[in-house]
Amino acid sequence: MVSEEIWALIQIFLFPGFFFLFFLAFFTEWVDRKIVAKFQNRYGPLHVGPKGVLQPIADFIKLLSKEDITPRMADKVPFNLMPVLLLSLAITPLFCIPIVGSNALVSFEGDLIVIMFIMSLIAVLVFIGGWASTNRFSTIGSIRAGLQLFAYEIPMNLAMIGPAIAAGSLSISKIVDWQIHGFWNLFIQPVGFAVLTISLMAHLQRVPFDIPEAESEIVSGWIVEFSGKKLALIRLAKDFEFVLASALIVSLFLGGPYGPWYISPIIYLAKFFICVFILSNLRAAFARYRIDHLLAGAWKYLTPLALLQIFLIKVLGV
Amino acid sequence: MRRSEIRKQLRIRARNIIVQRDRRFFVNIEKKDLKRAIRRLMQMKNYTHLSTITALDVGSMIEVIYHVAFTDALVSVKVQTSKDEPIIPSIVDLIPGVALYEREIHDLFGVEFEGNPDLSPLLLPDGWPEGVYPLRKWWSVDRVLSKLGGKR
Amino acid sequence: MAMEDDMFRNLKEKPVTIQFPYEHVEPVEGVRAKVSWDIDKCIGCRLCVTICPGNAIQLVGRGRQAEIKYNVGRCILCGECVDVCPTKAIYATKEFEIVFNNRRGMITHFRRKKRKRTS
Amino acid sequence: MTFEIPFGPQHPALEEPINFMFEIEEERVVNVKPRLGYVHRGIEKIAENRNYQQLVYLSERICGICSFAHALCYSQVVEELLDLKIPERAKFIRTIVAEMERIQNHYLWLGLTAKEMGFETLFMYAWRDRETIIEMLDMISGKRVNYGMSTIGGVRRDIPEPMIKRMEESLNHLEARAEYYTKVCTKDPSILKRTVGIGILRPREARALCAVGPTARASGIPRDVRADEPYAAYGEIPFKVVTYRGCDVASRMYVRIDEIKESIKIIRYALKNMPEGPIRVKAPMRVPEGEAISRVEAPRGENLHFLKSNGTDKPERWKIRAPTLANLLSLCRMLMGVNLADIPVVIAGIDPCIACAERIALIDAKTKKLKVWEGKDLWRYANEWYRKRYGL
Repeated sequence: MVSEEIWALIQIFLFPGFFFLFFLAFFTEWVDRKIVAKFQNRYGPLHVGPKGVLQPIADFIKLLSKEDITPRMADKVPFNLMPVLLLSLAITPLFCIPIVGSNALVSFEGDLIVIMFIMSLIAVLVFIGGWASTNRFSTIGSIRAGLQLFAYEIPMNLAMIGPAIAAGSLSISKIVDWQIHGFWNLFIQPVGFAVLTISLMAHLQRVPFDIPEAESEIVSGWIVEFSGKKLALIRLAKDFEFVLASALIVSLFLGGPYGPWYISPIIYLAKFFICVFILSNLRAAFARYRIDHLLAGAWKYLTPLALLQIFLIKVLGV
Repeated sequence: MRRSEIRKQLRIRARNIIVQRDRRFFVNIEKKDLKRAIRRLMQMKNYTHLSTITALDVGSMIEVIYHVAFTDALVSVKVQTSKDEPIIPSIVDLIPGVALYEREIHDLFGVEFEGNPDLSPLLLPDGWPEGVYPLRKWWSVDRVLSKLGGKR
Repeated sequence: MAMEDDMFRNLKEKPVTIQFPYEHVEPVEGVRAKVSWDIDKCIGCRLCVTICPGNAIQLVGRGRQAEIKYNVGRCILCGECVDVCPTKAIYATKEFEIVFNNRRGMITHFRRKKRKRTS
Repeated sequence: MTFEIPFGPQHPALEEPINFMFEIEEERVVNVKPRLGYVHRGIEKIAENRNYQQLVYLSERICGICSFAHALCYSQVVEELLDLKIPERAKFIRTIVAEMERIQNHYLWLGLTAKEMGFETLFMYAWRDRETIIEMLDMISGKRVNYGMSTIGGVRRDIPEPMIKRMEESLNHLEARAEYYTKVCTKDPSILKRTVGIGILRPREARALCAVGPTARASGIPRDVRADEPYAAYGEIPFKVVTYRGCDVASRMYVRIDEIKESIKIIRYALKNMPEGPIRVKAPMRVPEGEAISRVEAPRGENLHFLKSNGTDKPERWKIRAPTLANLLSLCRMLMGVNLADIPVVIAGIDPCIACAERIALIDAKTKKLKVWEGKDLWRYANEWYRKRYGL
């Protein structure tokens, strides 16, 4: 009995738990920066650690040591609370994602719904954070973040529901399990995959859709007043969101991990970094769209396509 | 473009038109004729745009030169106004694109352009003293330096 | 999306960035950089002082006893003084990475060595 | 609800300080007021205390990017007063360097505009390719910017035979890249979304507001000093004036990319037909009394220098009109009704160079101080300021 508890603690704090996830978040940021740099014919991070692998950690520590400024006009409580909440909300869903075998640390019927809920909550939190800092640029940024939520959320959730309908379960672990015994959802729902990838880019606020924090237009938007420790936490939370996005794609569409316990994490990570590569490639290949382009595109194309995908699954019964 | 064409168009005496070289004409006119002259030049064929307005400090007078560009020439219309009462009719209503040039000259030479709706400072900092115009000859670098107690 | 082909080609190629403090680019032939004096050839004609656009050169003293005071901080590296010098006392170097910690370090004095008096 | 948004003097989308006060209504601009004056250097006043030779270098420093255009314009205006006949070969070298500067500037512009659109990859690529042309300029003149090539009476350095061979290789590379960018900018959906139909300037408005350079040419007005009033060797070189009728940012982009190709053709022709001979004639220090005007087509548009001399070795008045000042009102017109997100792209569209546009004011009269501060002074000042502010 005791050894089982220790095993559970190890799982929560070390291997697929906190330690591993922190490491994965920093490493993913490094991979992302390196790939984009390579696409753009530059080096990317280079000097901290071998090939600059420790650069994200160094950035994080540096930001922690910086002066933390709260603007006089800001709404203090939400402004100070927002980064912490954002980070905790960004980590939580990762525990529902199976990494070793097809069983996640926290797995129950309906955890997909919880993840959807938390992802919307993150966007609302971004809105609150930008609004609370009462800067003109951050106000515009947070308004844009709110508008963006209306654009991408429905197609994203519809695309996430597709695999659940196919598997007949709302638990991510069961969806992964179903894919291991049948086909990957990528092959039976390619449209859903595309819609999910695009919506996740919008959720992550990465380059074609980095509208709420557009650097050249509104000076990094809703983040503009955050500094020091708060900025460090926000940056880390964004890394976790990125991990979550890739992990969701892997779990819902690429079959997740499979095989015995010692080989499944490796397979999982391989798929994970393929997703990271795709997302990084998309980041390098586009100019920024405008908010009205995104809204029009999401409602004209993404939502109907996601609905069509669900319709196809129901009719064909695959 | 030839001297006679300009003379005919502007209806002024030939000695007021100086042909410096091929494509370069300087036209001396009175202040009251300025608007009419610019309007008539604009009606000539090959007119492209008004390049810029230059102001000069020539002793007791301020000379304002309008460089009117044609595809085959550059006609510079010269107007003089006294330093005590530097008022010149504005041509913003004819060519809206000169608004900034007029504001620049207003800042640096203190020439009032009658009819320009907005002559607020364009280049000089806020709180610049009234009646100090940095490009007039009175305002020499040595004078400023001696006032500020610096040295060359 | 129109640039995908170029982006994937660049994945294989080496980055073009030059990591400056560790890698250096050789200055081209005839680069315009800091100048220096061969003070013994100087005849004190003041031509370089007159022509210098940034007033970087000063002549202290008179005639053949004069010394040159050259301020790199004001020098705009145009090389006019090299062209104008009648005795080729001024020559161009290839030193273009010019950094100083304080203002005094920017000023170089070119003095003649004191000759031993022959009796 | 209208609210005012300050844009600049410090803003990541602007390379140089200028202030625009926007009145925004539902993310659309309803009014805009520009305010200059943040980078005044007093060049026109300094000029009254420098001799003509020194002013060549001052004119180069009016603008870092179109430095040769200003130096060329200034040299021409002094040559006209001196009545100097400059050698044919010098004219051709001037043309070559001017066109190389145009290529360099247009690549820079392409990269900056891509950055304003959030397209980092195109920004990196354009600036990487710009390196090729900068290396060529470095090879010819010995400097990467502020080339110091033009001088009164000719040019300072020759282009020898072995250099021409290397230049041709680089030109081929640049031409291939220009073709590639044409493809990218006409095909890429996200670029088209951000540029087509944005920042409209109708030809009638462009005429009335005296727009110059690529801004005017993108509105379908063939206004080009090189063709209207050939200077240097442009009279002997065939080239066509690129115009587009789109009146929007996309047309400004295509005009500039096509001008790169046209400039490459001009350089090739000039290199092939360059006559032999001297490159410089000697110019006297004193300039006779008189007035002269010179116009040059800088990469950003028409550049006008007016010089009045009084018979000494220092000018009486030197007036500079850089292209950005001429285009500023057109920019304000373009910005009307534009979406907030498109403001940086539209501003980048005219290729603004604020330092060129303002050169005049002198010393801030309020501070009454003329003192150079070193690092430790600044450190002390900052500490004192904080101490006073927070009562430490």
